[in-house]
Amino acid sequence: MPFYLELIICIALIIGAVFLLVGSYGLARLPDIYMRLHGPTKASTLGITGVLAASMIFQSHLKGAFSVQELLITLFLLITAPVAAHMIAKTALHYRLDSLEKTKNQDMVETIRSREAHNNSSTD
Amino acid sequence: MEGIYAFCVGLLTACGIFLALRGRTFSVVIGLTLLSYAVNLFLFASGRLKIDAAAVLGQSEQYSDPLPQALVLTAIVIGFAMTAFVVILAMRARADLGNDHVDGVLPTNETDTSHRSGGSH
Amino acid sequence: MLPMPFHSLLLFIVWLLLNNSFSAGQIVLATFFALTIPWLVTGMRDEQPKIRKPWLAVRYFFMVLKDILVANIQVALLIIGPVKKLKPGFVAVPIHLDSDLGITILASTVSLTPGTVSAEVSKDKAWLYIHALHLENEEELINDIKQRYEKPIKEIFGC
Amino acid sequence: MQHLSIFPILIPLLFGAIMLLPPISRDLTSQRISAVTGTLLLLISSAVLLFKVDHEGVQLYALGGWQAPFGIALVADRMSTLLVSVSSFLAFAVMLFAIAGRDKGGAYFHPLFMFQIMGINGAFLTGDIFNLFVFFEVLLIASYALLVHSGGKQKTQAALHYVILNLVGSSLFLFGLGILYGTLGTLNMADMAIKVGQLEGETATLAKTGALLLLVVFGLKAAMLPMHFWLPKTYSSASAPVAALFAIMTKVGIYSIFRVFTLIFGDEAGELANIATPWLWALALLTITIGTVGVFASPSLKVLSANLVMVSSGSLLACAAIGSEVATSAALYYMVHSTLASAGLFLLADLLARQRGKAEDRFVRSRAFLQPRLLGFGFAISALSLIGMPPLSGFVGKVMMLQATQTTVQTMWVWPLILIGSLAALITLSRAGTTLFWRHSGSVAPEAEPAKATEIAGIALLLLASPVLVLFGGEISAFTLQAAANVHDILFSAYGLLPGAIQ
Amino acid sequence: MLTITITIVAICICIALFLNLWRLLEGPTVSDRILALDTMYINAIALILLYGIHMGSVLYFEAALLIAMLGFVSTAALCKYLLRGDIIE
Amino acid sequence: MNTLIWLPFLPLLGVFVPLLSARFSRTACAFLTATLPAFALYLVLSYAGEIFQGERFQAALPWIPSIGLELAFRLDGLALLFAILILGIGLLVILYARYYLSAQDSIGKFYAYLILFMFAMLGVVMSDNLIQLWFFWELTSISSFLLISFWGHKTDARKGARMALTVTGAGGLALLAGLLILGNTVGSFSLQTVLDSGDLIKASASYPVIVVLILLGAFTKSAQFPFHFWLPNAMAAPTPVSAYLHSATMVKAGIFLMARFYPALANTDLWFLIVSLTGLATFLMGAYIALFQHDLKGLLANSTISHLGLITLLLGMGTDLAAVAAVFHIINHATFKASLFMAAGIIDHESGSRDMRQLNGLWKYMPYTATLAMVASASMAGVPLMNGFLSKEMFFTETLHQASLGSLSWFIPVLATLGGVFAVAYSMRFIHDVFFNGEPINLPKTPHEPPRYMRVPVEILVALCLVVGIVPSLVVGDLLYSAASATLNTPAPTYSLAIWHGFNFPLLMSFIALIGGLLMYHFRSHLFKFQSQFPANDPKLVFEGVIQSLSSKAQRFIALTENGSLQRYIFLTLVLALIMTASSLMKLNATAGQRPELPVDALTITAAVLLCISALATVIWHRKRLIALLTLSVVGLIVSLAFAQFSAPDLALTQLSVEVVTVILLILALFFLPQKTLKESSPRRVVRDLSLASLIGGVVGTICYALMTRPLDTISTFFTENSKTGGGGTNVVNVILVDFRGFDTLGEITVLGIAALGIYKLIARMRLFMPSSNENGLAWSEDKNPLMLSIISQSLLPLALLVSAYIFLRGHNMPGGGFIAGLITSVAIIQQYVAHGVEWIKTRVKLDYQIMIGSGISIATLSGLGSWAFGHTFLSSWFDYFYLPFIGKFELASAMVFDLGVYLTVIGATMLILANLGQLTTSERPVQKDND
Ligand code: NA
Ligand code: NA
Repeated sequence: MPFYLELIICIALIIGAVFLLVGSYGLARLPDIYMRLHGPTKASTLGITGVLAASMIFQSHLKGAFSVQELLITLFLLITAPVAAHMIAKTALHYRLDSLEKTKNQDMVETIRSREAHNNSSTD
Repeated sequence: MEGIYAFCVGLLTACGIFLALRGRTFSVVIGLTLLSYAVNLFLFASGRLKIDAAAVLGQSEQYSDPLPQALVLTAIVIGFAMTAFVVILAMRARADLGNDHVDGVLPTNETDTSHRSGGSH
Repeated sequence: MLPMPFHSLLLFIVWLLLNNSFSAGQIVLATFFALTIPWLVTGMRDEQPKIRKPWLAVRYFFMVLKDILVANIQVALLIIGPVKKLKPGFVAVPIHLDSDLGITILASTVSLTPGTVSAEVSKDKAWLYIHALHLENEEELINDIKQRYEKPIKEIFGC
Repeated sequence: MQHLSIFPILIPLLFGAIMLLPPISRDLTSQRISAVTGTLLLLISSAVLLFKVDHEGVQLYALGGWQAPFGIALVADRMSTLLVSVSSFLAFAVMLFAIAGRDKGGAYFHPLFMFQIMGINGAFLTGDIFNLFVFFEVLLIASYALLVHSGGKQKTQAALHYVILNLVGSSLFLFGLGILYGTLGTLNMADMAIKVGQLEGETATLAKTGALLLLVVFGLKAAMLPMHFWLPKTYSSASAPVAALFAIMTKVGIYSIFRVFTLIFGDEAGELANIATPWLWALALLTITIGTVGVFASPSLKVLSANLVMVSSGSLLACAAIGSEVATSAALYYMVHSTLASAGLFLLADLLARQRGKAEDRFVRSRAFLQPRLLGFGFAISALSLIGMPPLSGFVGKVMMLQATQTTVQTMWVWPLILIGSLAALITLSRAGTTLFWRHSGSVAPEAEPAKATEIAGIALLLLASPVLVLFGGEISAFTLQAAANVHDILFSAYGLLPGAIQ
Repeated sequence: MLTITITIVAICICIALFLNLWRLLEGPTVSDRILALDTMYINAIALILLYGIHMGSVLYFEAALLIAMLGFVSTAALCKYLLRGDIIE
Repeated sequence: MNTLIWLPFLPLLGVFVPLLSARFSRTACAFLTATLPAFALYLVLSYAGEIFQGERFQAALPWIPSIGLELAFRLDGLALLFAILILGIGLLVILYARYYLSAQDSIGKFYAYLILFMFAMLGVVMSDNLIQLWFFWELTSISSFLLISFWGHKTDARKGARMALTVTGAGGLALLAGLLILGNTVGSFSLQTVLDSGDLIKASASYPVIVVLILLGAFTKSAQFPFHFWLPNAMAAPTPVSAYLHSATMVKAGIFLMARFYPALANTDLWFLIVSLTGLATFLMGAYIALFQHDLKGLLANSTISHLGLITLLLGMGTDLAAVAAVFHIINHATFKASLFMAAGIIDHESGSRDMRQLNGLWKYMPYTATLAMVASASMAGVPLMNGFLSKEMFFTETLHQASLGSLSWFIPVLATLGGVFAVAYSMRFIHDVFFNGEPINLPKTPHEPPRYMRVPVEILVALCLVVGIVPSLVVGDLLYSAASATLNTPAPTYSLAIWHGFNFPLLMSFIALIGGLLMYHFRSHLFKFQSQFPANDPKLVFEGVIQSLSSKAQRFIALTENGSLQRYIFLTLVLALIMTASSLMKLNATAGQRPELPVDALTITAAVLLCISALATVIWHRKRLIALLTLSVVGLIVSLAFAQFSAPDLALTQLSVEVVTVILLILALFFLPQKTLKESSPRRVVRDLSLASLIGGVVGTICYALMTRPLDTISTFFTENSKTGGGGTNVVNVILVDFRGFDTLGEITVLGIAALGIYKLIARMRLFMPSSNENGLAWSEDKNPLMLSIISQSLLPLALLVSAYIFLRGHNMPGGGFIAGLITSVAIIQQYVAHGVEWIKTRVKLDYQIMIGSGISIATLSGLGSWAFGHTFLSSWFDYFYLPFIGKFELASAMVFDLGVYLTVIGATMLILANLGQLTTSERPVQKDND
C-alpha cells in the first residue's frame, strides 16, 4: 500500500475515532438528556463517517476497484440519526425530564410537549 | 482467548438459567433468550474458534468449520420462533389468568402492585 | 411506469454502489430493482411533493455536508470544553413549509448541523422546536435556520 | 418407489402447506376433506413402506443426493417404519374424530395437525442427530400451537409450563449436540456410532456429558422422572384429538432413547458402552412408581389416562435400561399398543365428558349417558387394553416386558412395579367405569349430544387395533423382534448404513 | 503505521463503548439509556469496519450495514413504546 | 381342524346369539342361547368314552411364540370333569335365568355375559399352555365382574363387583408372575411339559416363589382365607350368577388350578403347610360365619367358602386318596350348592325377600321347592344317602391318615369334625328357619311355587345329589377316576365309592357332626348372643375404606410433588442435568487440552467485559423490564460481534436481524405485561437458584473450554471441498443450509411457519389488559404517528427492500441468504407499522401473510420435489452457468428457489405475528383518559 494512502486512511481513522470518542464522551458527561442528545447525533455521525471513509479507501485498494459500498451506511445514518434524536427528544419531553436549570426558555417545554403553537410573547 | 470465550458462555448460561428460574413470564423469557445466546455460542464453539477464516471460498486462506455455523443458524431461527411463541403465550397467560406469574397464580404471601398498571378490562 | 422517478434513480445508484460493479449484469439487475421496488412500495406512500429544482437539491446537499463538518467540530469543542460555560436552551422556529417532507428535511438538517436538535414540530406545523446546546443569540439562530435551510427547501419543492 | 421413505414426511408437509393456501384455506369442508385425504394417503404410504422394509430390508434415503455421513439421510428400518405406521394410523383415526367438530374452536387446526405428524414422522425416520433436533422442534412447536386449540384458561396455563420446560429442554439438547459434534465431528447417527467406539480418555468423558444431556432431553419428552410434571396437566387439558395425538409424543422420546443409547452408546461404544443404563434404571423405576401413585390419585378420566401414559413410559424406559433385543422388541410392541390404546381412551373421554354435563369426565355421580352401551363398550375395551388384561393387546406387551428381564435383580425390581401398576390401573379403571356408567342420578343431560359417525369410526379404529394386535401377535412380535435385532446389530445399523465405513 | 493507528482507534472505540455502557447502566432515565444503546450501535458499526480493515476482509460490510439499518428501527420502536405504550397500533 | 381347537370357541360364538336374539321372546332367546353350549357339551361328552379309557386329547396352534403363548387345548379327565360341570350347570342356569330375570332386565345382555363367562371358564380348564391358561383365567375375572355388576345401578352390586375384580385381579397378576417363572424354569410353557417336570421344578431355587405366586392366584379366586371376603359381597349378583359362578365354576377355578398343578407343585412340605393350613382355616371360618348369616345367599356363600376350604385342605394333605376325595367333593359341592342357590333364588323371587328373619314357614306355600331344598341341604350337611355324605366321609377318612402337621396332625380330624358340626348347624338353619319356624313376617309378596320350568334345573341337580349319593360308582365312577388320575398325572389309587364302609372312625365323626350340629342349632340363641358381642365389620366398607385412603394418600402425595410450580419443575430438570454432567466431568483430569489457544486482544476483552456486565445487569434489573430489555440488546449485539470476529459473518447477520425482531416483539409484550415486578423470591430461593445457575454455568463453561482446546477431526472438509463444485456456491455455510443440509432448513422454516400459526391462534382469542397510561400513571402521548418518523420510514422502505434483495441474491456466494433477507424485509415492513399504524398499512397493502407462509413452505418443498423428475432424491440441487450477450456469465440454481421459499416464509411468519398483534390492540385500545 502506498504511504499516502496509508496516511489518508490513518488520518481518516483517527478523525473518526476522535469524533466517536467525543460523541460518547458527551453522552456520558453532559448534564441533561437534551444536551446529551447532541453528542451522538452529531459527533458520532461524523466519527462514523471518518471510519467509513477510511474503510472505503482501504477496501478500494484491497479490491483494486472503487469501493463505495460504505456510502450506503453513511446515507442510512444521515437519514436516521436526526429521527432517532427527534424520537428520543420526544420521549424526554413526554416524560417531562428535567433540563439543566440554566436552560433558556424552559417555560416553553410544556408547549413543546403538547405540540401547541408557540406563543410569541413568552419568548422574551 | 478460548478461556475468555468459555467464561462468557458459562456466565451467559448462568444468567439465563437464573432468570429462567424466576417466577414471572417476562423474566423467564429474557432468561431463555440469554440461555439461547449461550447455547448458540456453545454450539458454534464446538467447531473451534478461528479468526479471519470465514467459510467463504476464496476469501481467506483457511476456513473455519462451516457445519456448526449452519447448525447455529438453524438454531437461531428455531430459537426465534420459540421465543416469539412463548412471548405471545405469556401475554395470553396474562390475559387469561389475570397475572404474569408462570404458574398463573400469584404467590400467596404478597400482593402484586404491578397489577395496577393493567386491568383496564 | 415510474411512480417514483427520484427513488428509482436512487435505487439504481445504490444497487451499483452495493455491488461495487458496473458490469452489464449488475446494470440489468439495478434497472430491474429500480423499476420493481418503487412499484411494490408505491402503495405504502403518502403523496409527496415533487422536486422542482434538482440542482438546488444537490447544492443544498453539499452545503449541508459542509455544515455538518463545521458544526461537528464546534460541537466537539463545546462538549470537551467546560460544561459550566454552556448555555443550552429551547428555541421555537417559525416555519412556513407546506409539505411534511419539507418539514422533515428541515428538521433533519437542523439536527445534523449547528449545535441544535429538532425536538418537536407543533401540531399546526408552523413551529419547529429545537434544543440548542449553546444558545448565544436566539434571533440569529432562528434567522440562520430560516435563511440557510428553510429557504432552499422551499425552493426545491417549489412551494 | 425409490422416494417412498420420505413420503411420511412430505405428505403431511405438503398437505399442511397447501391447506394454508386458497382455495382450501377458505372453508372448513375442503380443509376437512383434504385433511382426511392427506392422512389416508399417509397411512397408505406408511403401510407400503412397512411392507417394503419388511421384505427388502432397510431403506436409506440420502437427501439432496449427499451420501451419509455428509448429507442428511433418512433411515427407514423396521423400528422407525413401524412407529411411522403407528403415527400415521393414529393420525388418520384422530383426524376422523376431529372432523366431527373438534377441529373447530380456532384457526389452523388441520395444517397444524399435519405439521405435527410431519415432525413426529421426521423424528422417527431421520438418521441424523441434528435433523432429529429439528424435527423435535417441528413437533414441539406444532404441539404448542395445538395445545392451545379451542382456548381456555387451563390450556393456557398448561401450555405455558409445557412450552417453557421444553424450551429449557431444547437448550439442553443443543448443548448436548454441541458436545457430541465437538468430540465426534459428525452428526450422522450411524457414523457417530462407529466413531464413539474409537473415543478414548478425556474426549470420551466429554462425549459422555453430551450423551447424558441428550438423555435428559429425551427423558423430558418421555416424561421420565423428575421431568414428568408437565405430562398430566398437559394431556388432560388438551382438547381430545390433540391429546390423542400427544399419545405418541412421549414415544418419540422413548424412541430417541433407543436410537441413541442402543445404537450410538450401546454395547459397541467402547469406553462409553451403555452409559445411560444406570440412570435409566433408577429413573424408569421411579417413573413407574410415581405414575402408579398418580393413577391412584386421578380424579378424572383424562388425568387417569395421562398417568397411565406415564406408567407406560416408565415401563418402556425400563426396557431401554435392560437393553437386550428381547426388551427392545417388547418395548416396540408395547409402544404400538400403548399409543393406540391411550389415544382411544383420550378420544373416548371426550365423548363421555360431552354426555355427562357438568360432571365432564370426573369420577362423580352424574346424569345418565345418552349412549351408554356404545360408550360403555368402548370404555371397557380401552380399559382392558390399558390395564393389560386379556384378551386385549396390553397383556401381550406386559408379558413381553416381564419376560425381557434378564437377571433376578432386574426381575425383582421390574416385575412388582409393572404388576402393581397393572393392579392400580385395574382398581382405578374399575372404579372409574362403575362410577361413570352406573352411578347416575336423573335423566340424560339436556346438552348431551350423541357421538357422530366419524367420531365413532375414529375411536373404533383405535380400539379395534388392540384385538388385532393380539390376534396377529405372533407376526407382530416376530417383526418387532427382527426390528430389535437390527437395532442392536451395529454391523447392520451403523456400518450397514455407511458403505464407505471401515469396520 | 496502519497497525498502530488501528490499535489506537480500537482503543478509542473501546473507551467509547464503555462510556456508552456506563450511560446505559447509569441512566438516569430510560431515554438516556435508549440514547446510549443507539450510540452503542454506531460505535459497533465503527468497530466492525475497523475490524474489516484490520483483517483486510470485505466480509464485514454487511454486518455494519445491517446494524445501521436495524439499530434505528429498534431505537424508534423503543421510543414509540415510551410514548404510546403500543408500538404497532 | 381338530375339534378341540374350536370347541372352546363355540360359546364365544354364542356370545352374539343372545344379543341378536333378544328381540325375540325370552324363551326363544334362552333356547337359542342354549344351543351352542349344548352342542359343545355334546362334543365334550363324545370324548368321554376314550378319556375314561385313559386317553388324553391335545391340540395346539402357534400364536405368539415370543411370549410362549400358543393356542393349545387339552381334554383329559380333570378337564372333562370341569367341562361337564361348566357346560351342564351352565345349561341349567340358562333355563333357570329365563324365569328368574324380570322383564326389565336385559336378558340378552345377561346371557351374553354368562356365555362369555362360560367360554372363559372352559378355556381355563381346557388350556394346555400356561400363558393361555392365564389368558382365560383373567377372562373369567372380567366376565364375572360383568355378571356381578349386572345390576350396576345398585351400590352393592358395583362395590361387590369391584371388590371381586380387585381381589381376583390381584391374584391373577400374581398367577401370571408365577406361571412365567414356572415356564422359564421348565423352559416351556406347554402344560404337559410342566406337569411332567415336577421334580425339576421342586428342585429349582425359584420353587418357593412359584408356589406362593400360583397359590395366591388360586386362593384369591377360590375365596380362601384371608382373601375370602369378596365372595359374600359378590352375592349382589343375580342368583343365577351365584348358582353358576359361586358354586360350580368360577370359585372352583382356584381349586382347579391347584388340582391342575398338583403333579408339578404338590408333595412338598411348603405346599402341605400353606395349602392345608389355608384350607383348614377357610373351612372352619366359612362354616362358622355361615351360621350367623341372616341372608339366605350370605349363608350359602359362606358355606361355599367353607367347602372350598375343605377341598383345599384335601389338596394340601398330600396323599393321592385325598386328591381323589377333593375331586369327588368338587362334583358334589357343585351339584348341591348350585341347586341350593337356585332354591334360594326361587324363594327370593317368589317371596320378595332373602332375609331368614322374615322368611318362616314357607313349607306351606312351596312344599315342592322346600323338599328339593331340604334334600340339597342334607347333602350339604353330609347326611347319608346324599352325595355330600360320601365325599365328606372320604374327607374325614383322609384327615385321619395325614401327617402334615407332624405330631400336631391330630388337630386336623378334630377341627374337621368341628367344621362338620357347623355345616350341619347351618344346613339345619337353612331348612328349619326358612320352611318351618312359624309364619312369614312382613314379606313383600305372598310366596308360592315357581313356574314349572324354573324348578327343572333344581330337580335335575337334586336328583343328581341323590343318584350319586346312592349309586356313586355307577354314575360318576369313571369320571371321578379319570379326573383323579389326570390330577395326579398317574393312575389314581384304588378306592371304594360304597355308601357303607362299616363302623369306623369317619362314620363316628359324621355321627358326631350330625348330632353336634343339631344340638348347636337347637342352642343357637346362645351362640348368636355370643357372636353379637363382636363388632360386625362389613368387609365391603373396610375394602372401600382402604382403597379410598390409598387414593387420598396418593392424591396428597401427588399434590405435594406436582405442586403446580414451574420453577420447581425447571429446577429439578436442571438439577438432573447438572448431576449427570458434573458426575462425569469430575473424571476429566485437565480442563485444557493440547490445542493451541488464540491470542487475547484488547478488543475481545472489551467485548467480553461489555457482554458480562450487560448480562449481569440484565439479571440484576430483570424486574425493571424495559431496562433489562436494553441490556439484553447489548448482549445480543456483542454476540453478533463475536460471531463476526470468529469468522461467522452469516451468523452475525442472522443474529443481528433476529435480535431486532425479538426486541420489537418483547416491546410489544411489555405493553401488556406489568412493567415492573416486586421482589418476590425469598433470599433462600435466590441463593438456591444462584448456586444452581452458577454450577451449571461453570459446567457449561468448562465443557466449552475443554472442547475448544482439544483437536477435532470433522467431516467438514467435505463441505468446503464440494461447496463450489457440488453446490454451486462459495459461501459454504449457505450451501450447507440450502443444499447439503437443506432438509434442516426446510424443517426450520416449517417451525417458523407453525410458530406464526400458533401465535395467530393465541392472539385470536386474547382478552388484553391494556394500560391506558404508563406504570406511573402518565397518560400516553397523543402523537400517534410522529411526522418525521413517518416520512423517513417511507423513504427507507425502498432502500431496505433493495438491501434485502442484495442480501438475498448474494447469499449463495457471500454472507447473506433468504433468511436474513426475509428478516430485513420484515423489519422494513414492521418499521412501516410502527411509523404509520395498522390501519394505514391495511388500506394500502393487501398482503396475506398466511398465504405467504403457505406458499413459502410449498415453494421450498416443491423446489426439492423437482429433482424427482430427474431421478434424484428430494432436495437434490441443480445449478448451471449461462452466458447471455451483454450480461455475461451468470448462475442459476435450484437452491435459489429454495431460498425464495425461505424468504417468503420468514416474511409471512414474522408479519403474521406482528401485524395481527398490532391489529388486535388497535381495535381494542381503551379510551384514553388524561389523568395527570
Ligand atoms: Na397496536
Ligand atoms: Na326364618
